Amino acid sequence: MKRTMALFGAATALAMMPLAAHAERGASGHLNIIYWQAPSILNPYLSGGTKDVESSSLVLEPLARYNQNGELVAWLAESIPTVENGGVAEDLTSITWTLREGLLWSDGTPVTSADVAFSAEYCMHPEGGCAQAARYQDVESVEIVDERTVTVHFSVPKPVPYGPFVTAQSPIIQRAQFENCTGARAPECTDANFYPIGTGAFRVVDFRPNDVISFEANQNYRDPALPHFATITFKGGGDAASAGRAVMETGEMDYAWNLQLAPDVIATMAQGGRGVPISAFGTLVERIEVNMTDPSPDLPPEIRSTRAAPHPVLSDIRVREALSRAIDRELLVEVGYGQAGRPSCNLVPAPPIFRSDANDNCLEQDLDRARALLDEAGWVVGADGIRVRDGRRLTIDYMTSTNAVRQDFQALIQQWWREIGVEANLRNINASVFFGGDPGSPDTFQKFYADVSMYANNFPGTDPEAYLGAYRCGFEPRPETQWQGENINRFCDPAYDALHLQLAQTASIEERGRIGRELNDILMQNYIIIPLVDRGRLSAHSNTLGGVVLNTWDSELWNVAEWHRL
Amino acid sequence: MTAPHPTAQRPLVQVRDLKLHFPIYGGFFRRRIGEVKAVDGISFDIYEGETLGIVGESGCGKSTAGRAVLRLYEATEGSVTIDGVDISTLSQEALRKTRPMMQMVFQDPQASLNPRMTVAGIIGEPLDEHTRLSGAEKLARIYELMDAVGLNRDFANRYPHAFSGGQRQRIGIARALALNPRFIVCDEPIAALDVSIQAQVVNLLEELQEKFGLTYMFISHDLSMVRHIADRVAVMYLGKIVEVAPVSRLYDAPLHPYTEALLSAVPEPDPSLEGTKQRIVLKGDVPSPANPPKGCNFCTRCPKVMDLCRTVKPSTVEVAPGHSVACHLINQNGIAGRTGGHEAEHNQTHNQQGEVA
Amino acid sequence: MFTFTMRRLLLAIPTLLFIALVIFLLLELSPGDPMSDMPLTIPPEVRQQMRLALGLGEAWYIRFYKWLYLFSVVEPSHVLANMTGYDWLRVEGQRILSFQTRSPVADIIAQRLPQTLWVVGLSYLFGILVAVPIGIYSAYRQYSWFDQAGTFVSMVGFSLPTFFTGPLLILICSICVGWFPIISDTTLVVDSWANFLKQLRQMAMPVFVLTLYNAAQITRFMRASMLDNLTQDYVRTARAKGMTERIVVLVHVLRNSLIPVVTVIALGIPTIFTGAIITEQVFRVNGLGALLIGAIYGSDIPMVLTLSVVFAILIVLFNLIADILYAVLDPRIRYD
Amino acid sequence: MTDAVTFRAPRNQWWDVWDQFKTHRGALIGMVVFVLIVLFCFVGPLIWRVDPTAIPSGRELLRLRNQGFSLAHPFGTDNLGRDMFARMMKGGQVSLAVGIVGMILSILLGTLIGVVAGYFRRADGVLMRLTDLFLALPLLPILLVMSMLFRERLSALFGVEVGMFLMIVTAIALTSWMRTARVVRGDVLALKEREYVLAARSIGTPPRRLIVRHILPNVLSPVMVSATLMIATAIITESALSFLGMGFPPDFPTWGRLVADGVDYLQDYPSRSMVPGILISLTVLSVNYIGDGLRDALDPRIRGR
Repeated sequence: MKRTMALFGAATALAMMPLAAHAERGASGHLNIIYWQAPSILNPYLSGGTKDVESSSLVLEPLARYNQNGELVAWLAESIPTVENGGVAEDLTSITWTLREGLLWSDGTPVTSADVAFSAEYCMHPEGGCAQAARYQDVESVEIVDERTVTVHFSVPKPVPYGPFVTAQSPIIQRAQFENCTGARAPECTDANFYPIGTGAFRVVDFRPNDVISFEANQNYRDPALPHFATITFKGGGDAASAGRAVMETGEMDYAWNLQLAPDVIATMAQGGRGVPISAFGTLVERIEVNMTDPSPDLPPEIRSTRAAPHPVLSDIRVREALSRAIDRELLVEVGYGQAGRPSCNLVPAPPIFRSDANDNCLEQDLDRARALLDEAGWVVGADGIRVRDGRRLTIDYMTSTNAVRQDFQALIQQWWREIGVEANLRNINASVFFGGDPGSPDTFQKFYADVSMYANNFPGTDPEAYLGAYRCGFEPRPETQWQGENINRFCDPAYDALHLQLAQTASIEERGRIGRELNDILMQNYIIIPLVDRGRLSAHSNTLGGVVLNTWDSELWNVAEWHRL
Repeated sequence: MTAPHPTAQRPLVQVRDLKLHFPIYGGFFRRRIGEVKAVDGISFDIYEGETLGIVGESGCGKSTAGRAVLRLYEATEGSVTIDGVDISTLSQEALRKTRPMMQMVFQDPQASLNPRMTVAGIIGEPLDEHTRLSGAEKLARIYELMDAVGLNRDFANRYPHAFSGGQRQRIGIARALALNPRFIVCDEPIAALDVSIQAQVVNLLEELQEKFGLTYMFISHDLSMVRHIADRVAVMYLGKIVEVAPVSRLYDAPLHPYTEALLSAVPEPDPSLEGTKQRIVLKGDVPSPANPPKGCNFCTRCPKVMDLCRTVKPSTVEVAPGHSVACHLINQNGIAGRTGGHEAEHNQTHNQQGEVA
Repeated sequence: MFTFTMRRLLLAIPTLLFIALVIFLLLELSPGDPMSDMPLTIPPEVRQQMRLALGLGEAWYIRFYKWLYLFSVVEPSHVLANMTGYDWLRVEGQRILSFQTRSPVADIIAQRLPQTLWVVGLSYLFGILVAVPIGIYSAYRQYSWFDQAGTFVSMVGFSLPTFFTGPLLILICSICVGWFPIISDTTLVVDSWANFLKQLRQMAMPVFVLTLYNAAQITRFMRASMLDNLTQDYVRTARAKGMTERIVVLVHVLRNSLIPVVTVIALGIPTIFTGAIITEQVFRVNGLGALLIGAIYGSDIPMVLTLSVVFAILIVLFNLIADILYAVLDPRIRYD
Repeated sequence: MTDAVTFRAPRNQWWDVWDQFKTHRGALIGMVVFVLIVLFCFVGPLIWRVDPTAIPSGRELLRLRNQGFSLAHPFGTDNLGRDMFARMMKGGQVSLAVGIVGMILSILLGTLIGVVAGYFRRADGVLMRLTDLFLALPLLPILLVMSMLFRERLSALFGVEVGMFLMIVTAIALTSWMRTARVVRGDVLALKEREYVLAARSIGTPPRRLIVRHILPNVLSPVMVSATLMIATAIITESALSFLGMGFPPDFPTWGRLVADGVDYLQDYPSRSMVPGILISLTVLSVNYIGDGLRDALDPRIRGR
């Protein structure tokens, strides 16, 4: 892990170096990027897929975005509006953005506030099926103040008003290009969706969906010396292993995205000597969600896995705690993620201000404590080593999506649980079913027809308000809501809800941090969620590629303009 | 070998206007565009204990007729009554129950025996289907049958491929006899055998007929063999019976031109007579049964064809007791001495053959 | 013959309709969801909106009918217009849009087709070229060492799953030795000698793996068919007539032996288009097979449906062609 | 069916088949190899009593994983320290079981449909269209749908593993019976016109027994040949499905799954996917050779020579 940090530091330092040699646009020549998930569209408003958002970020840019440290930096905007500088209204219901001067689209026309307002209009159209609609939540109107200024009006006070036009997920699109593509007509504009005109460092030359994209430098880019690369081939498809090989071993590619591979595999590839793995951490946490309701198939479908039927075993906090205590998180990291992971005891592991240190006792595996807790709860070890109480075996249905690392985790955790007398029935479900959300399928993570389930989740940007809001009463998936809802655990605590309401009304960042940590602690100390690993992003770049700064808060390609050949 | 007097006996099998037409589909929508009239309205009786020979060229529908009589093919029209039971209307199950009464001996002894069954299995199959004999009883019956047809008991566990053609036909006959049938259709049982074996099999059939009181429908294209075994003979041409008569009458005084032609083709055993024999050579091919001539079926090849023959189908007329002919010549002229010359000639041959037999 | 062909073609229509319906219903029943690869950060309401925007809100029979109309009327018109260059052929209106890319399915298929044809088609061709002589010779010298070796190699050919040979080849030829690239450059335009070599190098491994497999199968057919014919009476007659061995084998026997082999080859042609799913996956050749599996993973119903029905059409068509070929080549067979 | 008679059993024709089969050296070797593999998978675990799912406890894991070949672990250990030798046996059990059960189901289905289509003229058109339909159906969506519709029910009835097994086997059978059906139908159409079938009908044998007694035994040889090939196909199909992530889950060892898992480690621990890969190939190879030998042995034209 130390080595990563060193590498990371080195990369950052490189990025900061003055680059006299590359003072000219396109001097670095050709860049090869590989994403093992292939982009299928270059309009992030029509697809929320990370691959699509990141590939389009070479072309489309937002007003502001987060840097590698999670700090907001102005991008197409002149500066970040705040309450202090008057950009955000005192009552927190509006925010005013001003565009940089002299911005041009890649086709040479000027970027105006009308384009900004149109971007919001495009995404907020009720029939458009915009993937980023959540970022425009509570937006009442976008008012064009002048050529370069827009004001976004919210219907409610927004302590964090940086949803619209911030990060690669809600970039500015050209009004002239998309004017006739709003609402139901959005998908019909194939040309616009495949060849968007943007302000970014590159423009699309050729797009082959789910295969490969060719880019060339945008001749109208705002910095005449950038980008360093003249052309990019953005290859998609395959699997993580071959992507890693292509960068680190054969040197065919310069940058490989998101290498979810076993640590020893990465290590071997790194010995190839043509490239280096880099990692950085964000808010993605692999966790075990505990079902607080009874998933027994004997129950009628309208009650099964709903709050009407509390879980007969897991409602006991001692059992939940024992399950958490039995886990050796360090070992999980070692087996599954290596330098791309670290043990986590929190649901919100970052940014620092939201990170609690009240739960760090979970880092240590404590089988004795776990056994004691179960004894205390009345579970007695039976003949075959599995605990029994009132004739009921302590058996837990443990489901997750199908994925090699997750099945390794399942095997390890099953073993540890067995050591404390808990039997786990493992089940894994094809990811497209598990995350598919089909109310007709019994196997979705929302329906939660299991006792515990394991997956990873994170929150966009740096503010966990909405993320933590998921665990309020009434947000649980249930038959009436067609099993839609984010409160997967069916947790309900009025005190928690009250505290969350308080967060929603607080603007001060320190105060928000305190409340956020407290909410996190409630969930952690109730063992509603058993966090396992704080999963970083692990990518790799060629030894000859400079300027890469891995950013988990925004697109990995956020500073591609500054990438250069060493 | 005199013809039994028909009226004195009870008909065991009565076939009335039996038709068997195979549909032909064609054209774009696979509509039924015609039919092959394999058997086109035949009627005859077979009396108890007698042998009715069916003769005709290959393709005239005689085998089909034999199978239709046993309802192995579903008839298009007509009825078949065996021992008072109209089998053409029976349900499949009822038909199955009546099967023991009527059996069949097949043309190709090789093809009619399942190569994967032992002799005992083959002969025992009818017993399995229709009786509830114990293992030992069944075995006893199988041996009995093997003895009856002259097969060595030791062969019971062998497979058909180990036997000669004649032995195989004996197996087939044993199978047919297993259920004590009263009526057996012999579908060219000797056609596939060596000449030397043929006589053995025919003699066996005759022996068995005598022993068990069987009734045969003996299908063959071998006129001399039919003459030897049959009591009455029916001549078929293109799906129709053109002439039926007691064997002596038919061979001595054929009335239908086709019968004449057929008989003229029988090889003469006596070389001295060979030269005197007048061979009638028919011209042309047999018309397609899918598209028979408009009038008399034989009109395209008949040496004595008249204009009438080409337009009107002749009806069957009984010219003497037990002798029916379907020919316009007969209908017009009666049995007038037109065929007298032939009669004499054939009488002669008959006598000679009679001596041989 | 003509009515036979027409009849079969007409009969194919209900068959294909039924196939389309079955595939559609399968996908409809299948638990996957086009939204499943979207990040969990997208809230449920937004997902619901996106689903509606994909047209998933309508009843299944309406969607099927719409697809059917587009597939049988609109898409062919566009394909025809692109091929002939007559723009007036185009039927205006919406086209079949893929859920994943929101672009016309036909365009993507057209884009992928060349890659599949290059790799899979070429290996099929090579397979035939390799297999026929080997088949002939092993049959001619039955049980010789050549025949034994040929049998062994062809057995190995279809015993080795491509998902095993593929990575092995990559390990040996790309990583250790570094001869071939492991990622196929699909944008490569063969316009120079150097690029042609590059194209050869990147196609070498997948083509090799598939050729081995195809050749294995065709060799077996060729050998069996030759063996059948070599024992026929006409061969003995031909030899007795004093013909040279070369003419007997290469003219008389070969001509008759090729009849069943040609039909087998014709029957195999649809697999060129369906692509070799696993080989394409292993070597990252983004052909039709890769397209299909990607679409299945992403529950891209319009794409899977269109591709499957196109494949079904090809299969039905080549079945018919095989039958006709058989009748044309073998004078004993006649259809009326 | 016949043998109430039991004395001096003449040489059964299967002995002829065996005699011919013996002369095919490849088939003989194939048979020996196949039997050895079956013994390895099914008898092996009785001798090599190591739990294929046992993980070294605690931090021991880090020391005991990814080991090479040794006496303690003849095929080494995987990334969780599980014994690859035991996993290979376990995986082989599943793969072979899938191959054999899939073959049986597929052959039964194919034979049934082929016989019905060939024997009953009225069913022919419908069944042959059905065959065309299945020939043109993609396997993967079928599998996904089946997994949704039946997984929970099957898991509840038979447990997760058996449920999944049944599902995959059924899916393989459902998508592979067509070739057998076509071959059988063709043969039955020809057999139906044989005189001994007519003879059986004249005896009054009902269709059901007629098929069992006279038709089935005579289509046996093409069926047996396609059965051996089917085993190979089923093993490869299952492996391919597992490789594509559509078959058995990663925690359930099958040879195909082990190959897929090992591919990532190909460089460091090539044996991890090579060994199961070789086992798959060897099994398929041996079965193909057996099929080849059977084809020759069952063909009376060749047997006669």
